[in-house]
Amino acid sequence: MSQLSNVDEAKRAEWMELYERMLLIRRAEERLGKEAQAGNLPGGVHLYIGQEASGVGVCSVLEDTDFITSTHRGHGHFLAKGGDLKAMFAELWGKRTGICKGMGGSMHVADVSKGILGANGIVGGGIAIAAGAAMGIKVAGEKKVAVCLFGDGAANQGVLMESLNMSAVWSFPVIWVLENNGLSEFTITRKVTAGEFTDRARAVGLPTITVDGNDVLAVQAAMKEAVDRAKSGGGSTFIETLTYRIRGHLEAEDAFLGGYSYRTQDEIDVWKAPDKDPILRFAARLIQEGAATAEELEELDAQVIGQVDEAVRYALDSEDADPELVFDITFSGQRA
Amino acid sequence: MSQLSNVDEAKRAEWMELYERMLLIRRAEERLGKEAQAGNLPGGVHLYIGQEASGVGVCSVLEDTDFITSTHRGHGHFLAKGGDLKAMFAELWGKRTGICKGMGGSMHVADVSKGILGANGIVGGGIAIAAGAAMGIKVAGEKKVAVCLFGDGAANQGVLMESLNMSAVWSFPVIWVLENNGLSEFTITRKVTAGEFTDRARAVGLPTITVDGNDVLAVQAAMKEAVDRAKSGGGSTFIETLTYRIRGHLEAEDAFLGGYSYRTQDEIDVWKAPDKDPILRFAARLIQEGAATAEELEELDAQVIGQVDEAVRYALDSEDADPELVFDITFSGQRA
Amino acid sequence: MARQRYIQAINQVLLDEMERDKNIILFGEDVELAIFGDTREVFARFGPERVYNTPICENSLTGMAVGAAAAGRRVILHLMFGNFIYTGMDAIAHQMAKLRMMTGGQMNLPITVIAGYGGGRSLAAQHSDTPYPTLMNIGGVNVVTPATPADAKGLLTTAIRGNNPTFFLEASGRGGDSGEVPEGDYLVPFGKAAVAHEGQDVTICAIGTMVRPALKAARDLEKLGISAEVIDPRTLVPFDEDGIAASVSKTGRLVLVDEAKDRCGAASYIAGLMADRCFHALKAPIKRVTVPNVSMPYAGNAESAIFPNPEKIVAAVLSIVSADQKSFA
Amino acid sequence: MARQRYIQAINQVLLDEMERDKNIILFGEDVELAIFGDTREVFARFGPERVYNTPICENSLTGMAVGAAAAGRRVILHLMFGNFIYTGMDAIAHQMAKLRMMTGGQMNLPITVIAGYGGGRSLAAQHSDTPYPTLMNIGGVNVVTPATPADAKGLLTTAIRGNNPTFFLEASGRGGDSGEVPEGDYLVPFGKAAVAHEGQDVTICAIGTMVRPALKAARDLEKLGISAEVIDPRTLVPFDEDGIAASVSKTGRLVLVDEAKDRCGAASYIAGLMADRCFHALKAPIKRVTVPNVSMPYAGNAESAIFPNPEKIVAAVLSIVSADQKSFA
Ligand SMILES: Cc1ncc(C[n+]2csc(CCOP(=O)(O)OP(=O)(O)O)c2C)c(N)n1
Ligand SMILES: Cc1ncc(C[n+]2csc(CCOP(=O)(O)OP(=O)(O)O)c2C)c(N)n1
Ligand SMILES: [Mg+2]
Ligand SMILES: [Mg+2]
Repeated sequence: MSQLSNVDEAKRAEWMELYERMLLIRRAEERLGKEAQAGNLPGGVHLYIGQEASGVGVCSVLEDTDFITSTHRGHGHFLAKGGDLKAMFAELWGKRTGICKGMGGSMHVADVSKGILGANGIVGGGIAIAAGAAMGIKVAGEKKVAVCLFGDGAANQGVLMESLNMSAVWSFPVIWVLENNGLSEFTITRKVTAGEFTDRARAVGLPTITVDGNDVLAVQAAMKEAVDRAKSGGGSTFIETLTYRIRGHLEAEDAFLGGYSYRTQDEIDVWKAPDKDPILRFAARLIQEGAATAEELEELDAQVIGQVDEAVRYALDSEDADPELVFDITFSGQRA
Repeated sequence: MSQLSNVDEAKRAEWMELYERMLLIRRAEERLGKEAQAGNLPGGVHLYIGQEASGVGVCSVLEDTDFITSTHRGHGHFLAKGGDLKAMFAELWGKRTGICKGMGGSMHVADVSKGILGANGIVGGGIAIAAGAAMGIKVAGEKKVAVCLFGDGAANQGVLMESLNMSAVWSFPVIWVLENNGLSEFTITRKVTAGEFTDRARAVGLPTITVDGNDVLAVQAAMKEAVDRAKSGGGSTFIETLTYRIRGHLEAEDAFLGGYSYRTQDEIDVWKAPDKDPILRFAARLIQEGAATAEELEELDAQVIGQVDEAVRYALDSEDADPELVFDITFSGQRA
Repeated sequence: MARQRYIQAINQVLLDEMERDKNIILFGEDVELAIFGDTREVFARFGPERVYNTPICENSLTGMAVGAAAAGRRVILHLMFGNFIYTGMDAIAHQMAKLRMMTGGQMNLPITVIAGYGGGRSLAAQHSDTPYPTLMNIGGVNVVTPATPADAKGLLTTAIRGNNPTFFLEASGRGGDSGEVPEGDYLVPFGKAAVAHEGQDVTICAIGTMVRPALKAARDLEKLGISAEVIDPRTLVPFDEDGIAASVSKTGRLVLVDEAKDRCGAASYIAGLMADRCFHALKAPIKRVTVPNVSMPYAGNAESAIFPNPEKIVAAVLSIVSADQKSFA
Repeated sequence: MARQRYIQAINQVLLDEMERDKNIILFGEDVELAIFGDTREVFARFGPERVYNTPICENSLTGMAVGAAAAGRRVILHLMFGNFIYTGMDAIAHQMAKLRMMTGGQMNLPITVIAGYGGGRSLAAQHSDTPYPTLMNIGGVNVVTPATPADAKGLLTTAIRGNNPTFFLEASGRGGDSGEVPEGDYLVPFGKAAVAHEGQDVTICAIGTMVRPALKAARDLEKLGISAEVIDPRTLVPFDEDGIAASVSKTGRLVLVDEAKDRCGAASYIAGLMADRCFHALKAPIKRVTVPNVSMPYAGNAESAIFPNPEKIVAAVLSIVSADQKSFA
């Protein structure tokens, strides 16, 4: 612990946890990017790099019993909500020790015991699932929330307006978290979007909060407000976190683009800069507030990288998926 | 022509046309209701009675080359846009002289030569079709509009938000006409709807107009504004016409309800009263402004009823549909 | 035993099961006043806490069923017309049918989707489809098609108490038939065909709404000296391959009767199975009496022209019985 | 003739046809930068007046295709992955496939929908479906599944110039194959199967992506002294029943290879047709080599375990050739 701390020990511990979680996502995904580009993963990966503050801020105020639905860019959400790194890596390598036994892969990482109802390969696929989970919570009178994480591309799917409407009509304990990174694959979302997404939520009477999605504490504060509201019966909230995707839509994007591009290197560099990058920013804050020293953070980084290395080893050492399993698990208690 | 007219002859002729069109819809549908209840029609019918001012006001400013998409409650739209009564009746009786040769029936009356792209049995089914037609118009640089008529029930279908968004992004020449009769089958739409529909349109930046849907001139005025905007390249407008469905969701509704009800007779009576019913109201206005006498209107009524009788005879006298036709027309130039 | 109409049998199961298991929720468009009558009284009895009369938005409804089930509820979703299965197809094909598998079996999805299907009432193309082939092909959802009030009761109870997404497809239009329905708890297992009528010369395998015309055809054939076995699979997923194969092995001839369109329909599927498995027992071509590859026209005469009926079934049987007899002549 | 990759052949047709007919419009998600490469340069060449790079909203896109066509345009809609056909299914099943019929034939709907389908690349369940059985069953849309760059060119040209809704399903994943492609105007008619390899002992009917493994199997079978005819229907709607029947009548044996799931898949459909029409010519059971009734798992080994391949095709052929030989022994 550093000497000149402006923050008390509880806060310090909490902040360090947030930082570590963001760092874990970053280092894990940097490694996944490398492995994907080296052709070591069976499928492709969509990296969350640059958006870590959003998922970590959001999940930092949730319990294991709260639900999240996620997206094709779901590794960060999975880890932020307490998913196990080794089980995730094993999944991405298609191994039987994977969190989904190798059946789901990158776009489908899920841990129901942690309330992670799954990443989703269908853009907008998690929206109605979250609304339904919230309906289920409400029916049972449970003190839980369902959080739907989705992108700006997904926000143009009509299913969102449908589900927003119902969440407002019945005060479902659901929190809509639009992670607005400005991009839908290779399309600038603004070019295909009229108006502000928050206005669509306001049109059905939902309270909305727009927040700097690269400031983990700001995201956390917004979520606290929303969770308090939902758990005290006040219904749904719509949060927009403004962020940016630093990596390509998917690894190997260059091959898909074939020489074309949809953004400039300058734009990317702006978001990678220390005042924007969610991890560099929070690191500076930790140091500035005396919550940690640069050395402590470096040490932590080494530890995290160690964890990532270990997870890769675990994945590589694990047995291949069971090819018969799909017939047993498509249905419960019934062979497909 | 009456003596003490406040309106000039051109206006008088225009008003009388609006009145006659509303009356034609009313009398035609009253007859259809009777025939349906007597079991003389192959399928069911959803009557537009009480909403005539909306469809007639909307279509009164359109050309044959403009498009409309309609709903399951589409007879009124069909007739308002200039569809032929006899061909419509023959269609409902399932005859080969029907406007769709007996293949479509009540929920699918269409006359492409008049720009009527079809009634639709899928709630919300006409929405994207209208957006697409408007896209088609824009690409060709034609001076036309596409008008989408849809109900308050349909307005909760997500496809609406999707298509609203695109119509705003690309300034499509499409006019959204929400005919808000307060009901979705046996459900009070307000109970399943959060906020105002117009706010959803405003959220994507569309201009909106809410209008008394039982006042044909008010509807016409709103439409004029919208059509002018669309045809001069100003893009899309969202109009809400407030109206009421006097008849059941479908004829024989009582059998479906099995003794239950979703509204009171009082409520219905309010909307049937002379100050609300679109036809009685406009009749009073015509007389008051000296555009017609009560006798002239009665005479017109007799004429219209005569037309309806003739259309029934035409339908009855027509040959049955060709049962082989479906194989020839499913595809163009290719047998199914 | 008590005589009940098909739709009443369904209604009774819904009331009984929701009474029995407080974890069941039910939702859908117009379920409060029940346009088909099958959800009557459900809202009045169980209230807005467990019954949601929803806006019209099938794309969300199918996804919400998945979410509510994943959150631990037992879900009944009423989709009204079978056609609206296409409207809500995204979450059916992508979530309901796949989520359990994709998560390595981490969750159960106890979901019963109710919808009425089929034509024959001049409801025109958008309200007359028989969409089970799509459901059968996507893999991962059960499909049941009860033909009688008793099977409606037994299969719906099994569906609701089961732990898998199941489409319970009502013969709603012509489902007014009455029949004897066992009282008390009554479950019909999935994957067990019923022999609706025993016979020796030919197997008529008829699905759902088609069982009735098939039985009529069997009676007519009897008068012609032909003994037809009418077999009703009752559930299409899971499918009682053994049951059908046993009958075909016995009779050596197979006619399939299916209200779905012919191309990639259930009849094709069963024909394909039997053309592999029972080839050596077959004495004649496998015949399909189905709706041809067009949507339902409105006019009554045009609709009945393409609809399967007893005459067409009899003709199909005669075409293979005589063909076969000729081959022995 | 020029050697081209499959995806290039498609791209070239899009550019040529849009040049040739100013009435063509093209739209879809990310068509501007072309994630599959097939729409490359289209936006740059024809601009935002004729090419719309859309938001993500498949439910509207499929309906808009219908509206734009009804308004007189010739429409190309790119739906990216075949799975998104399920997402936009409502307007496909209810409008695209039915509107012409329901209006008594008042309108043409010249719509070409492009989508890539199939598994085999660890894209997991939601990006690996082969959805043509649903399209075949709904009736009212054409379905084409080119296996070679030449057929991609010829069928896409026919689709675009035709007046009916047509799903052009790309073997995108493994579609990088090169092949000779005729230069200039080149149209392949719908409903005409291609004999990809002539043979005498057994017909292997393989669809789209499955033609390649079927040809490999045929070569392997040759080494075992078995002469297999590989036939590629090329279009599933319309379907060349006569062409397949002629081959089956000649060989007396049929193996179907289909990447769609087995239940109500294209293989079942063809098996059903042939079990009726070619029954008397058949010397052995009809075999299907298909994907079983489950969605695609992610792990490579699990995926290939359920995927059709040359070995499975050879085994299916051997199972009926030997059975038959025994019957003659
Ligand atoms: C229904 C559907 N349509 C299209 C796609 C293809 N696709 C995958 S990601 C993506 C862009 C999504 O953008 P956004 O929701 O903003 O998420 P981001 O990638 O920015 O995290 C698209 C179009 C898909 N997976 N699902
Ligand atoms: C996709 C779809 N879902 C449900 C239905 C059943 N349905 C027919 S009309 C109707 C209510 C429509 O309400 P609204 O749009 O307000 O039209 P109105 O009947 O009031 O004219 C419903 C739910 C349908 N036809 N299509
Ligand atoms: Mg985005
Ligand atoms: Mg209404």
